[in-house]
Amino acid sequence: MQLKHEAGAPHPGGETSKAAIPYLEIRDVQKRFGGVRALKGVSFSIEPGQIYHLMGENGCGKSTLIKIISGAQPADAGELLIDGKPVGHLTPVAALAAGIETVYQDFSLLPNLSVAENVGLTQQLVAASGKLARRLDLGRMRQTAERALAAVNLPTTRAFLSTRTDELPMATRQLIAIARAIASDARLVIMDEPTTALTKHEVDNLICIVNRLRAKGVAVLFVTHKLDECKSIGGRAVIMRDGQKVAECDIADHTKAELGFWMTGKVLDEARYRSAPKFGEDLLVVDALSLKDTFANVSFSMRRGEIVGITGLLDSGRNELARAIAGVAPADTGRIRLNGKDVTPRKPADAIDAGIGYVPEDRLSEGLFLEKPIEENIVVPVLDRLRGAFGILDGRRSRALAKRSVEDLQVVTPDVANPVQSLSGGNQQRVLIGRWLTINPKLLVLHGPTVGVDVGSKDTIYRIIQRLADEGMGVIIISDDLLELLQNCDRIMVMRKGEVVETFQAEALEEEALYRALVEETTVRTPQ
Amino acid sequence: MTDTTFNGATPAGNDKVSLGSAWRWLLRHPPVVTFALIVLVCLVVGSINTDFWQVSNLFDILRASVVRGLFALGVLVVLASGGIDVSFTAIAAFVMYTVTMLVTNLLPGLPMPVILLVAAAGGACFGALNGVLVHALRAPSLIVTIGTQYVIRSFLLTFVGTALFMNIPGSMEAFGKLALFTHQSANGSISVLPAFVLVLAVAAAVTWWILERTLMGRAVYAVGGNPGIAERLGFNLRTVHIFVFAYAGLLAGIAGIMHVASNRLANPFDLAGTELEIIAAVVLGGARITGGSGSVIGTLLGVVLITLVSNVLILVGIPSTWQLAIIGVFIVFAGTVFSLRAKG
Amino acid sequence: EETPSIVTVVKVTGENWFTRMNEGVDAYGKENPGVATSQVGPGKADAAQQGRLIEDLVAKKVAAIAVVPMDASALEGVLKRAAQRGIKVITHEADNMKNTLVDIEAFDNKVFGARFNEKIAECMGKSGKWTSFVGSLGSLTHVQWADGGSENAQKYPEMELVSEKNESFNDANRAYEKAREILRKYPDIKGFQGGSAIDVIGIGRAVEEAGLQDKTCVFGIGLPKDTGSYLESGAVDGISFWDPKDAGYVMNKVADMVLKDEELKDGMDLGVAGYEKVTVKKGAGDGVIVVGQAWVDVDKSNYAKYPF
Amino acid sequence: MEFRVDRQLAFLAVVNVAVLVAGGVLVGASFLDIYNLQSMAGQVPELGLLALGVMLAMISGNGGIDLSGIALANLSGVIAYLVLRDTVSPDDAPLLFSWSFAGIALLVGLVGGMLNGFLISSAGLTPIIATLGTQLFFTGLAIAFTNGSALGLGFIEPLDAFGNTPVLGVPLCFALFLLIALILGGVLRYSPFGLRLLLLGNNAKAARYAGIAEKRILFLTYTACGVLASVAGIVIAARTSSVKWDYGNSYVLIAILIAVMAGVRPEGGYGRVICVVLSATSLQILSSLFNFMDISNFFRDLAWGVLLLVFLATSGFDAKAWFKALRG
Ligand SMILES: Nc1ncnc2c1ncn2[C@@H]1O[C@H](COP(=O)(O)OP(=O)(O)OP(=O)(O)O)[C@@H](O)[C@H]1O
Ligand SMILES: Nc1ncnc2c1ncn2[C@@H]1O[C@H](COP(=O)(O)OP(=O)(O)OP(=O)(O)O)[C@@H](O)[C@H]1O
Ligand SMILES: [Mg+2]
Ligand SMILES: [Mg+2]
Repeated sequence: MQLKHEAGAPHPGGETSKAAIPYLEIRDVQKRFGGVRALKGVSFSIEPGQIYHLMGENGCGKSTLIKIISGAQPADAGELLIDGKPVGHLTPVAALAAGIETVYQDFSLLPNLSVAENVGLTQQLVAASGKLARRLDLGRMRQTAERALAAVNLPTTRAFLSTRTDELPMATRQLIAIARAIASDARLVIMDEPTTALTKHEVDNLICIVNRLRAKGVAVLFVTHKLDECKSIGGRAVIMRDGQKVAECDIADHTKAELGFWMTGKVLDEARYRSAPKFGEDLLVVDALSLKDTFANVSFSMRRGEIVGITGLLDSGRNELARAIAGVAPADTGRIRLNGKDVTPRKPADAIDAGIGYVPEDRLSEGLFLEKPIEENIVVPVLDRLRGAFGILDGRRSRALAKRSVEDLQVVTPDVANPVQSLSGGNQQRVLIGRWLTINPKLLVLHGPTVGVDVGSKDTIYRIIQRLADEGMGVIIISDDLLELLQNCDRIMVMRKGEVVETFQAEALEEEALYRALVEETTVRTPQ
Repeated sequence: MTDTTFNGATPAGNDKVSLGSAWRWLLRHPPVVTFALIVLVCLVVGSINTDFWQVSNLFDILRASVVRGLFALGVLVVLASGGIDVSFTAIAAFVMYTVTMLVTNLLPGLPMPVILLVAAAGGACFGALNGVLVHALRAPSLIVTIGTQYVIRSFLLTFVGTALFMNIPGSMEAFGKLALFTHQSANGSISVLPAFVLVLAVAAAVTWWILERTLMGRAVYAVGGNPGIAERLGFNLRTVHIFVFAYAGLLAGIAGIMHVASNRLANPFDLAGTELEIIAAVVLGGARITGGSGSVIGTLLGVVLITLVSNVLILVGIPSTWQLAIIGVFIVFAGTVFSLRAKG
Repeated sequence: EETPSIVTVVKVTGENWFTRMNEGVDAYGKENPGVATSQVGPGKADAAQQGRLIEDLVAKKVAAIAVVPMDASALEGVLKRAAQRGIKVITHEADNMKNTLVDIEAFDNKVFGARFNEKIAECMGKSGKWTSFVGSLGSLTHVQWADGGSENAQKYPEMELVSEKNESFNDANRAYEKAREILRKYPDIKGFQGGSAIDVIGIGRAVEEAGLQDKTCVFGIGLPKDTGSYLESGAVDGISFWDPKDAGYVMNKVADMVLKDEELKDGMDLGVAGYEKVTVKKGAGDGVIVVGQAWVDVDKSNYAKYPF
Repeated sequence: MEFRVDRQLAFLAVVNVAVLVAGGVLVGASFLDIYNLQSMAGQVPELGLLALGVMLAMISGNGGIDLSGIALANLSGVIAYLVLRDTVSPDDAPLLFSWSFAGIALLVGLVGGMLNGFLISSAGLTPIIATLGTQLFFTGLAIAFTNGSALGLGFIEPLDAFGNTPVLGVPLCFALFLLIALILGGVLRYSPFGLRLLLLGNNAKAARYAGIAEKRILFLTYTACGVLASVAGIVIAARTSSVKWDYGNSYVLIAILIAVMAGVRPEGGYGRVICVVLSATSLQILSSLFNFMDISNFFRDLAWGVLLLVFLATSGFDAKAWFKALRG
């Protein structure tokens, strides 16, 4: 297949531009962050009562675009028109006043305020057009909150209304964020990946809500990676790549493969990286691991040279399981044995001593020391080994180690003394992997190894993972990206509500089957 | 459906009244801890020395709480928004000295309400300056206000004056002497509850109203909870920053005048060095130093606790030289309890 | 040759007391063009800052330093170095100071304390409870006055000293709070002896608020202008002081004499009221102590005569 | 890891020289004579040591700060003197007295620092609250033990020599300060501990994930702050021959000023010892210059405040980018 739709070229899928003025029109919006051009001139329009799916790879600029639409960030260039009138500099309040409601990827709930306040406050703020010297109408706030919460099937009891949001589980928070967006008379509701935390049942409910909104003439803009979900909702697809809109079409008219091609610019290579695995002796045994309120009784084992994938929804316990294995948030009960030795870590240092390396999910906040040199970022776990005379760090050895690591993992940088923030996402991720290779780990736990990393980098990282496994390392990959798991793993475990509900052999597994297992309410098959 | 989600909504989920849940309840209501400490101190002191249970003693504690309380309410608002202010004593000193001097020399007949208004406005201006700097410099407010504290105080001492000012305006002196309630004890000595305690009461009520019943109040807590999210949701950070510091400055200005009226002298060197003690009172009242929490009632209790400790030690025979050490222990204790709250 | 400079270092700049002292310092300078006089002091009553100030004066190598120490013991080291550098050191209100050539006292502190007590005793009818205040226990003269008072009170067996030497830390509000505590603990107390110059202000206010103007006797050191309203209301019954202007003048005069190598003789006249016939005795170190009789007693009838 | 001259360092060095030259011009040669240089050097350690403590606390991140430094310094002196007053006679055994004084003071500093370290690392208190509480506690203890009065040590030859006598032209206490700074600088730069501390301050979460023992490092850091404070306490006692609870009650803020001027980042992860040393010396030279010129002390405080705000305003200021923009 060849690339048919260049940026700016007329979109496929026939006519959509009607004579009527669209509700919101985005014209040639640009945005750059330092050296990154996050948006290189994006235009499209939103019609009332229409559903849009904004699709594209990680880092292609989706979140940036919706932040500009919702007034959270100003654009560098370009124009926004609401009802045909240019709006100039859009502030959050102005956007809300114009009827643009947003469910952010991080939910954007105020942690120390109550559910009622989180849901009902914005409406009053907008009514006061952002002016803070106004009385708070408690009664109205409660009514608003009750109505909106009821719409998303959350309780409306007094106790629940007055709970702080940071005491609630992820899924509830997601629903509260949705409730806030529909609490007032929105004309456009934007939802940035709203289903990652939700069960199938809740997703169905969300689709009902969306249909109701559409019936009222409200436009809905989804940001999502889940093509199947998009297809079941229907509507228009807006596809972005590398800061540009590359296509816009009716989602029903195109196959997943086509959509995928527009997103990546490549024929989706679903070929497995994993080939001819050679397993060694038993490496890891996880025995009845439990952590209160998060996961229970997780047991599995793996051998040297094996790659195991773990997936599940946001609060399925998969993140906490990874953290427990890495010792970041230790489990309450259960054992972890490595090479037959009990190594159950109480803190990250224990895991590291035992030979477990952990590449965390959020590389910026959990992984890297952004302002510090690449060298320090790499050698941090082995500082003690780099001591020379008088316990002083041996700079030469440390530099040599960092350089070797950088070469080995093909990190593109002129000097390891540069701060790690000068690297691009993919390179930063490789620095993190390089850090753990310095300890010669027996087990490497990769948590979302390619989040925010583009296709080229992904490929490099996958090859590195395969090489490490071939060298006899055990690798655990925790990921949302089902394709990534299917391409790289030998086995994939699916978690739901804190339990491992199914374990698949990855070879010859259909993505469809894996997806169903992920969102299903109840188990249909017994684990293998 | 509703049921299943609701179960998810209360993770702890155990409704049985156990010691653990009582403890958790206590940690969620920090003023209760403060109140318990107050009751404890009162009972201990009162049982050692029955003189403690005198009306005059109560009056003294109330009287000594006024200036502290006004400061503390300002600090509360700043802390709730995630900032910290150490310049309020300098603002108070500047305002009280300058206003007293101006009124005495230029407008000796100025009535008290006007004086208070002028002081409040002056304090608010200095506070707003703090707010602008904190917002514009994007530096920790502790360090910014250390800077402004130096500037304000030394400007006062360099360019305005340094001499003790004994002859305060008549209206201020009269206001300081105005009695709300007079009590004659058995031995004939008179104790007076001064009317200016009402100023604290009014300030507390207004602060409560602002924090709990206005959008600004919610904005203060929102910004204290997470400034990035608050901004995204439409709260204007600059407005909030300027407001909280200006409000703290306003209360500091009024507190300065109260200090002069009750002391009947204006000393530009006064009040310096008490700022940490005030912040301590607010923290004892359950406000987190990292922002997003704190209540008026808790703050008032914290002030009463600090005042109590500094007033009653002599009654139980502990030399008042131990006062500071004991307050220090209280703060460490309260800080530990509240850090448990943050974790648990 | 340059005119030798005499620098007077006070406890803190800006207080009325030291502002008045500055007048004496300036006056001496004006009358004697042969020396340059000036006064400095830290912005905060902090012994560390005073020490640093002197440190720099020593480095600057002024001819003479006249100090009113915040805390005498904290200055011994730096004043010793001053002497080693050939700087003449004069002190005031520090008769235990070792590294000084001449310490000047307005009067014998024990006697001064006893005088207060005598007045209190007379006022309270030589019986009842009384107490004493000091600026801080580190202020030597304040402690001496308090001790002088209590020694004198031993003549009157009916008088009972309670909770002595309360520290006000030179803060009127602290003095007020302390006085209230004392009134509460000893409701029948009759006498207060103030130490620091602002003690009587705080005590006076506490007494006034308790309505005890007529039942208590408050005497102490103080300045007429500051204490006026309390003398008027009877909350403070009498104050004594020595004129800081004269003290400043005399310090500079003595410094000048030392610079000129003139001898300090017992009974000599320094040309200022109260210092017409000074006593010269041996000090704590190698230097001498010059003692005058420079007290001034003031009450309701005559305070208005003094403009400070 | 060679020696770098960054913008801050160059700037501070220029400031030092500029103020010295200004002194020479405005006051005359006496400002630059050896006695004054020694005198100024002798005054640096008290504040410099406290500022080093503040720097360490700030580097450790999470709003790190040590408000209890001067309080602990005074308490160390007070306790050391009270313990020794009745046991060792300074007249008969001055050397023994001096060394035991230093030893006990250091011990108090160690314990006080460990208390702070424990509260912050294990009890989980925010550094501001913990050190605010211990500041009041330490000060309170010093008041309680001394009844609020100053205690004179009298003239103790070795102690006095340490505080005031130059050896080979350098005041001993200043030499000690430089030595401590050198060691601290070396530790921060060339030891695993120092590197871990800087990384921890840069990103606490990433540090924990990378296996850095957060609690241990915080504990050790605040303990080191305590020890530095007690060294300051010894210097104070030696230089003033006395101990008192409220000596240097304005030092808390000046120490923070020195650290901020030195470019230590209040949000953690960055700070250079050499910059703190230069910042402390420039402040001292400026302060002495003001004293030489008979400039009011209030005015000096005004200057400090303005200076602090100016440094805050310019710290985020990128001169290179500015020049680039200027040139087009
Ligand atoms: N605040 C920022 N500072 C610097 N760069 C940024 C910032 N926000 C986004 N970027 C960069 O802009 C580009 C677009 O990011 P954006 O968050 O819009 O991607 P996205 O499509 O939402 O990706 P994802 O699917 O991972 O959420 C990326 O290269 C990102 O690194
Ligand atoms: N969130 C962010 N914050 C700050 N800078 C960022 C951020 N994301 C990216 N950058 C910067 O933007 C630049 C380009 O990043 P980007 O991820 O788009 O690179 P890339 O071309 O995709 O590289 P790679 O192929 O390695 O992923 C880098 O220099 C990086 O420092
Ligand atoms: Mg995104
Ligand atoms: Mg990239």
